[in-house]
Amino acid sequence: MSTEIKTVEGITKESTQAMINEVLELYPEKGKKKRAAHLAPNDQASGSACVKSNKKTVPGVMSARGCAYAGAKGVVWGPIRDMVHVSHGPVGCGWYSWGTRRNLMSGITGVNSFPMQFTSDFQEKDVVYGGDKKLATLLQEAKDLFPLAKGISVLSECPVGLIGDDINQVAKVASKELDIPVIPCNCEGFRGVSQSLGHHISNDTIRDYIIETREFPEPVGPYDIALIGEYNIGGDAWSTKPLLEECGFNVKAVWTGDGEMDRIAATHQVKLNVIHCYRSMNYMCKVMEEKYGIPWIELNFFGPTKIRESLRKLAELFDDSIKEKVEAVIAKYDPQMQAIIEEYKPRLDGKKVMLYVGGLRPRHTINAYEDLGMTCVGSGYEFAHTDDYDRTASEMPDATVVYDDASEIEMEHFAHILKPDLIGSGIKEKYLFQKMAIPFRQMHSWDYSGPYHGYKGFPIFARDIDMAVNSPTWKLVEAPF
Amino acid sequence: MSTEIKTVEGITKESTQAMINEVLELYPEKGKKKRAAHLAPNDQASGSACVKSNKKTVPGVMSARGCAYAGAKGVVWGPIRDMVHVSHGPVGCGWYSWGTRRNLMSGITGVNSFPMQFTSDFQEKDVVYGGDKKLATLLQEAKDLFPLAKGISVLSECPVGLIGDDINQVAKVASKELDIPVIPCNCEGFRGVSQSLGHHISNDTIRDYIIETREFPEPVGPYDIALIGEYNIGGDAWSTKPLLEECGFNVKAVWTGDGEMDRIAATHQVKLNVIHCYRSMNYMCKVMEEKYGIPWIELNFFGPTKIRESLRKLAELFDDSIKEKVEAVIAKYDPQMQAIIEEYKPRLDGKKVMLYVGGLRPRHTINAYEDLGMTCVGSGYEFAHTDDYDRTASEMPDATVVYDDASEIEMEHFAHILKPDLIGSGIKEKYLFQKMAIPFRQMHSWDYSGPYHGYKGFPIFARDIDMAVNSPTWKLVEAPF
Amino acid sequence: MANNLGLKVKPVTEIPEAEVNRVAAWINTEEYKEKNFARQALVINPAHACQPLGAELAAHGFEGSLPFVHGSQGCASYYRSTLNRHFREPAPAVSDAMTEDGAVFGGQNNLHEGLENSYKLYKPKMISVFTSCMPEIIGDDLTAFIKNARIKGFVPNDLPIPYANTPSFNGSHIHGYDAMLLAILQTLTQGKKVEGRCTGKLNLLPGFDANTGNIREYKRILEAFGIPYTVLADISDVFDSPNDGTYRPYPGGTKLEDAADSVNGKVTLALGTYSTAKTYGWLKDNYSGKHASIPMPFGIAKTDAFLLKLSELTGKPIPASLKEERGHAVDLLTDAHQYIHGKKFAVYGDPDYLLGLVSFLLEVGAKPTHVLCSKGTKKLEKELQALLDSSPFGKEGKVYVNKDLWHLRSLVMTEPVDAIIGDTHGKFAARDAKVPLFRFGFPIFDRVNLHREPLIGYQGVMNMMSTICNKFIDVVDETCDDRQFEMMR
Amino acid sequence: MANNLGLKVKPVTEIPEAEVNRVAAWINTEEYKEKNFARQALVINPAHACQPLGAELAAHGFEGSLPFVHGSQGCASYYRSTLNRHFREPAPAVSDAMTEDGAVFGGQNNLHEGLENSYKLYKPKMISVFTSCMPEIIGDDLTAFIKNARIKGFVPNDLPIPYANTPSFNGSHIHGYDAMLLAILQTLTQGKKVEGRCTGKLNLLPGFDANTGNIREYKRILEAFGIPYTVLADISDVFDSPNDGTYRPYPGGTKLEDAADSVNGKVTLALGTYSTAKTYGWLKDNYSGKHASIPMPFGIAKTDAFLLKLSELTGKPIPASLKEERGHAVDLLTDAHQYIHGKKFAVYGDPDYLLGLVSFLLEVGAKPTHVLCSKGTKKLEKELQALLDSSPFGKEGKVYVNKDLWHLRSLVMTEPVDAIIGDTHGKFAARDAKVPLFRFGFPIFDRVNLHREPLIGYQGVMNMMSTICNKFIDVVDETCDDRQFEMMR
Repeated sequence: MSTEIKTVEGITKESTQAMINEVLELYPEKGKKKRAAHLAPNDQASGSACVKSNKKTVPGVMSARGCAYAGAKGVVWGPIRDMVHVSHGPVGCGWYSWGTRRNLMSGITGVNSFPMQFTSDFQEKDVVYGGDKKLATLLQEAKDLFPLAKGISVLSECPVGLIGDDINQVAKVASKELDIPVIPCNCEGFRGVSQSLGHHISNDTIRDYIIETREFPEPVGPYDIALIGEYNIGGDAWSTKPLLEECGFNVKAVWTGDGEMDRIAATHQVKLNVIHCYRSMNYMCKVMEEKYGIPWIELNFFGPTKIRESLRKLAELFDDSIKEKVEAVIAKYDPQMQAIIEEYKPRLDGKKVMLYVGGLRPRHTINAYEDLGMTCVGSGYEFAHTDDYDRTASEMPDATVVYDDASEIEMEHFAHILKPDLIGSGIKEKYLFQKMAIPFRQMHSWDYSGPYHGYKGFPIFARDIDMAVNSPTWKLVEAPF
Repeated sequence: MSTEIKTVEGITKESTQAMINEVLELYPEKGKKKRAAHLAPNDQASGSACVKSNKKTVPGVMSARGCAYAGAKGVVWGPIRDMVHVSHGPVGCGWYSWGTRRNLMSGITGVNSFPMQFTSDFQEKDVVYGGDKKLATLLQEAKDLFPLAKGISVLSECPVGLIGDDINQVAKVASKELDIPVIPCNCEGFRGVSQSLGHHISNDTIRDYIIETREFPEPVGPYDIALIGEYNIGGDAWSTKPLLEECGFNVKAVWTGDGEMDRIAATHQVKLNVIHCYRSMNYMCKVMEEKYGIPWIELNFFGPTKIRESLRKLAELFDDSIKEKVEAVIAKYDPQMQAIIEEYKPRLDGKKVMLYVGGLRPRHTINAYEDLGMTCVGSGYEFAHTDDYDRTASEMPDATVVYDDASEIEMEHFAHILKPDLIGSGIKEKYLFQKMAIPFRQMHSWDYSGPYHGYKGFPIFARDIDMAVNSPTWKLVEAPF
Repeated sequence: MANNLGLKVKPVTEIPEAEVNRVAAWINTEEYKEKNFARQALVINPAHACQPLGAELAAHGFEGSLPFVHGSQGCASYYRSTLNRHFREPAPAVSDAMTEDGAVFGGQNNLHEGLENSYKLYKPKMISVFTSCMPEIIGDDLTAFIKNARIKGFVPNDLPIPYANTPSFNGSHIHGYDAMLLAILQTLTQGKKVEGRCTGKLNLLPGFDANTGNIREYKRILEAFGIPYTVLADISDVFDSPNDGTYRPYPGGTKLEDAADSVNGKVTLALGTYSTAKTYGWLKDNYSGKHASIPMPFGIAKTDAFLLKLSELTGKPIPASLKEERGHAVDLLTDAHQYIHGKKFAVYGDPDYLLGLVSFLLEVGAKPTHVLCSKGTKKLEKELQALLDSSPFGKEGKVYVNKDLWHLRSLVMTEPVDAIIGDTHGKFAARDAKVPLFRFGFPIFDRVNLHREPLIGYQGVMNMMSTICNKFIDVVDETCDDRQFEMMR
Repeated sequence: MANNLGLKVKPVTEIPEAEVNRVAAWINTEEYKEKNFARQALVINPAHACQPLGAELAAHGFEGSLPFVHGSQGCASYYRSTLNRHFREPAPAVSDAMTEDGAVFGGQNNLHEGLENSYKLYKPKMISVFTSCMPEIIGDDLTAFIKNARIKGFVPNDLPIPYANTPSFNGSHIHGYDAMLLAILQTLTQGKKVEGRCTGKLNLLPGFDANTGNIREYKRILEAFGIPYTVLADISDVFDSPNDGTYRPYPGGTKLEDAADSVNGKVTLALGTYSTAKTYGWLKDNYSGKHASIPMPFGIAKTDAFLLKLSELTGKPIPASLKEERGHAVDLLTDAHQYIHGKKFAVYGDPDYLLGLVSFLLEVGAKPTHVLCSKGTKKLEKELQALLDSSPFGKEGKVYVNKDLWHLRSLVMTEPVDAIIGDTHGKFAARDAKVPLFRFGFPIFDRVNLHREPLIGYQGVMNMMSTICNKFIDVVDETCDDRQFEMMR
């Protein structure tokens, strides 16, 4: 990690704090007080969080946050391709999360891959009389219609928890009757303060119901690893998995992008867990470390600088054979990445970017922008915890603004003041900022592009950022009359 | 042929003549006199023409006719797929006739099939100084760029003949130098009164430059025939050629739909010429009869009744082996055609159709409509001759109107009086009648459908006619307000 | 631990390719279809969302109205994202972010804090409150809560705060739309009815319709008639706002005073009898003037009926410009009928859209073969069947109510069609069936600008007809043999 | 006999498949391209027609005007068919059916008989005469012939009979349009100029443009400004006439009195400097008021310039509705830029269209790579090059003037692009290159209704942008692997 203190011309802790104070003035007293703790200038040298996080969203602000169900269905479970994931409750939750996270999947839809929207479509009567019986029936139907499904996850929506259904019991019975794992996941949306608890609950459920239920038939090898917290957004895993393989590793399981239940269930057999999205899956790494003694390492696959650093850090844990392969890989790809930088940097150098994403990219992508000559002038997370902000401090330039669970009005205000050349955030923010003629990329979904991870991803990332920043359409916004 | 006299309720010779007289009243005296001879009620029993034909178009009327070049390029030469056909003169003629007749072709475009628009694109200087030198150059260029072309036709447009170029000499020299046939065709648009002369000139050119220049390598067989006057509109030849083959014949050449120069050039070796479009190719049949003793027979491949009649007529000329095959073919297809009739006739029975097409279909399709229960209440040709009208008399119901080189105002008037349920004519007439809410099918081009010939064609014909007549869109024309 | 489910530990296995292929073939069979249609509990790929989504759309349709979700912030994020993706526009809305404590203490604190913050931050002229599951289940008393909020001064007394109960476990987005619209109109018109007063205006209720082009088209038609109007609710400027470099959270919507005065309207016309059923039922008894509820004007005949109804209700003649436009549309239909005649369609969508689309297809000679609504009633089923029965082109058509898109997949795989009409969610069935999908519905997540292209009225007829016919011609051009590849079509 | 050409009799042969494959591969090579570009005499697949076609289009644009071809009837049939196919509308026009005798005796008799018949039969208010090749070569004196026709009483003295020499061996359809338009305006305005009189109107010359939607769009824009106008010539109602069951040979067009009075106009604005060059050159010296000739308003910048010019010339402010429309168009461009950014296009067409299309592509970040005009001038080449040079997105672009679509084929096969923009004739090159063809040109023989969809103005920007982007997304959806087939795009 760089220890050099990065600064941005015109940005000081005082200027940032003044900007924050301005926006806080918009709030009523109570709201102001609550929000104040979540907004602060970065103290790069400190290496620790400058804001509070993982607190309840302030009612009545325009928050970008989702819920526990979203974290469970959209993030952790949904990407496992060979399971049927039932959104248990009313129709909406499953419908909204159907196809709207870009965790791509192999396989044949409805045969051995299930990116569909399965729901128990609760009606009034299910709320009144309970949905357990319906659940039992639908599990049988799912098994009948999708005989190759490796398992079924049951993801509870709000009413299920509120009316006191016992899905755990239904799942247990069904598992035996249908002879496939039926995993109950009590991820009702009202639980916790954001998606984050959904990740945690899902991790716990994997711990309780999945892991150690399968074993690899082949013997365990020294380079057997699992790739954790890689969701294959826009095909990311199809970049990172082959990259790790090129470095000499056997990637036995991916959690959970394009994931396979059996492999996830046998992950207790690997030698190392490589984690990318720390926020959503650090729980499991820790569980596996404690329970099976599997070490874990946190990597960053965005941009050649971080990829290089990460691969070498990884190689350090292995023998010379791996080290040689890693150096060969770096030697092979670095010139290609340099060519990309030479193509795009002249058009992006000195441009400013503001980030506001989920639980990983607000820090992990900063250096990728820097590889292109850009500077991050603000960053923040929807659902991060203190450990995420700790890790963010050193990545961000000193004194730039950090925002936790930012509300739209805060982002809008910061953008007015900072005048970034690009904002990287989500769909709910996109059109707001585009109306302000600020180039924008969705950084949850790669804006329907990707992959952005690994060496395959960086050229696409660079092209997309250039496209956003330098599209001539922005010049058309202001009319000559 | 049917000898029964067909009548149409409400139509008498007197009523038809009265209708004709009304429309003639619209003309100035001279025009009226000229047109009067071209409009008459049919005398079915007579079996002979009731109108004059093949005369100059009256200036200033809206005629549907084309020119000699159109007859040469569009009809006779254009469909020969493996030759380069050069529209020699200004850019327009070739451009208008590019892809606008649906003589479909096999092969790879620009490699061994040439449905492109080749032109010398005359400029002022070519008109002033002559185009022979340009022609010589372009022939060389065509040979260089299209080495697999079997030959090149040079189709003169008006200026070429008027400025006195000698394309025949250029072609002769080029043929030797390039070692491929270069066929000069003096089909300037000002020659003759319609497309018809273009057919004739082209036939003569085939006679003079093509036929007898190739020989089939295999020995001549007793069932070797040529299919003449079949242009493969919408794939017609791909229906009729296999049909004749199913009947036991070897179709050695098709003139000229999806045609091959070599095979056309060796047609003097066949045992019989089967002609479909009599108007455009009877000349060649007669030449081949005179010169090589090849008999010819005129057939009609529209609708099961006429197909059946035609095949039996054809079989009469051959031995029992052919007769048996023909009967087998009829026995195979007749029930299929009957099923088609049963499907569509209930919706088409008693409907009236008016026809105005080129040189064949105004008589050849009448019975196909009758197969569907429809009645022809008027018919006429753009460019027919007396022998065509002779052949038409017996096909049309008695006393129905016959029009030669009809002008739009005549057609419009007849349609107002006769109120047909369908008009079958060309693109120039189509939208006029559709504005009158009269269903319409283009009967030159099968309205981008087809084939209509043979047993493959009839189901498509029936479907299309039903679609046109019974489209619910016609009912929408009249507003309820 | 590993055996929490009581299952044995097994080896990691790969499904043999032959088995995958067998099942891949099996799911396309008649046998599978039967099994699929026998489902009682499992719903797969439903083509409808939940009530609050529709409520939010209605809430956006009024000037300065801030949609306010009483419930989890996750719900609000889902609704907003859906609208963002469909319109490619901002959809500013808030929630009061209820969490577990809500289950224990109720949501009043959240609501109050939410109202206070959102009023101060976003300066709305109206806060339109609707509920997601949680408060519906715990039984929050919104009437009391909001009254208390005013008493405690979180919001001014005169700020309109309509609220609607929009439980997700009941109905679909169209019902939430209806409920919110009703609440807004009840709130805004309260005490505004003036004996003898007549605005002279026509109130037009477009119902749940996420096509801004349709709303603009209604307005254009009314303007052609010279009929003064109030659209209830007008989402057109809200979800089709210009990009001029300035972000405006409330770029349009029905003016609140117009909505308030709508109770004194001359005429009130609801389009689409399903998605404004409740609202219409109420205003019919409460609004001045004449009232009517007619089907959405899809296709020529229903557009004719719409114009005739406008003329009848207002006494104004049908303008020449619309008569001419009708002629243009009919001209296109007659010119292009051969590209659509006899083509079979699977159609699904919301009830009012379905009735319109089927009507359009029948009048151009296409065959609506599978007509499916994933949330409908017996009444709808009958109405659709009667529509099919009214035309020879409906003979082969079957109606499926409360069936989903996995049922639809079975239908199109066993009884093939030439195309599907629906929304973006139909793309998987369309891909499997190898036919085009026409996105005449909601939501559209994968194409641009389609929500600006009207489907209703004569203009809509032209848009649908050229989109469909040109796509069919595209398919011919892209899939035909070389020897069938032609200049003309 | 058989050896008229002096060639030997040979056996019927089939070309070996290997040889066919070799040549099929060869025609896609750089080597072939060079050979192809070395052509001096042979023209293959030119993208332009001859003058009289354009003349007929201009002639149709006036009320009661009957286009009259002095020449062979075959020529007239070709022009009419072309217009029928493109517009899917009637195109009533006559010819005087000259034949061989014409070469000997000249065409006067035909002209006279033709005028007499057509005047009586079709009751035109004006007969607009133009020539095809034959009379041009034999040197018919139209001035004298028409004068004689009046003297002999074949046509009334007061019937306007403008005539234009439109030789096919010179220029293209746009020049014939220009010539006929000029002749009509000269004829109709003769003696109509009144000192001090001002109609207060703007004369708008759309030039050769077979998109009726464009003409309607100009009118809509002028109406939004509140500028009274005369379109010279107005083909919109002529080639987009309603179907109401009645056939009308003259369903629209510029009123003759308006055309006559146009000489006293306040402002005259020609759009497209190439297809009205002669007409503009003349009227600039002969018409009252202000004059300007500017590029066709394709794309945002050129539409801005058009509106500014309108405002400057008339003193009227740019209306708010158009400013808002601009915002809608820009909104679409920013929302959808990612689907077109960096995409390479081959573009061909008429000069004025080309300038507009290239301008539009550059401003959305697309790369016009091959820019081709099969009938153009050095001036055009320079102007196109300057346009490319004005943007980083034009860097890789090359301009080809007087090259044809067989050249274009070589270009797209050796230097691939993502799409072609042109007319229906480009479909063969597009198929070989396996890329979409966008039919923003003339003629369109194989799709329906496209001539009704405007390409100019902000509305045109939206139409082009959504057509292009949605087609590119279609291609992704239709060609991607299963695992890349996604809900959102």
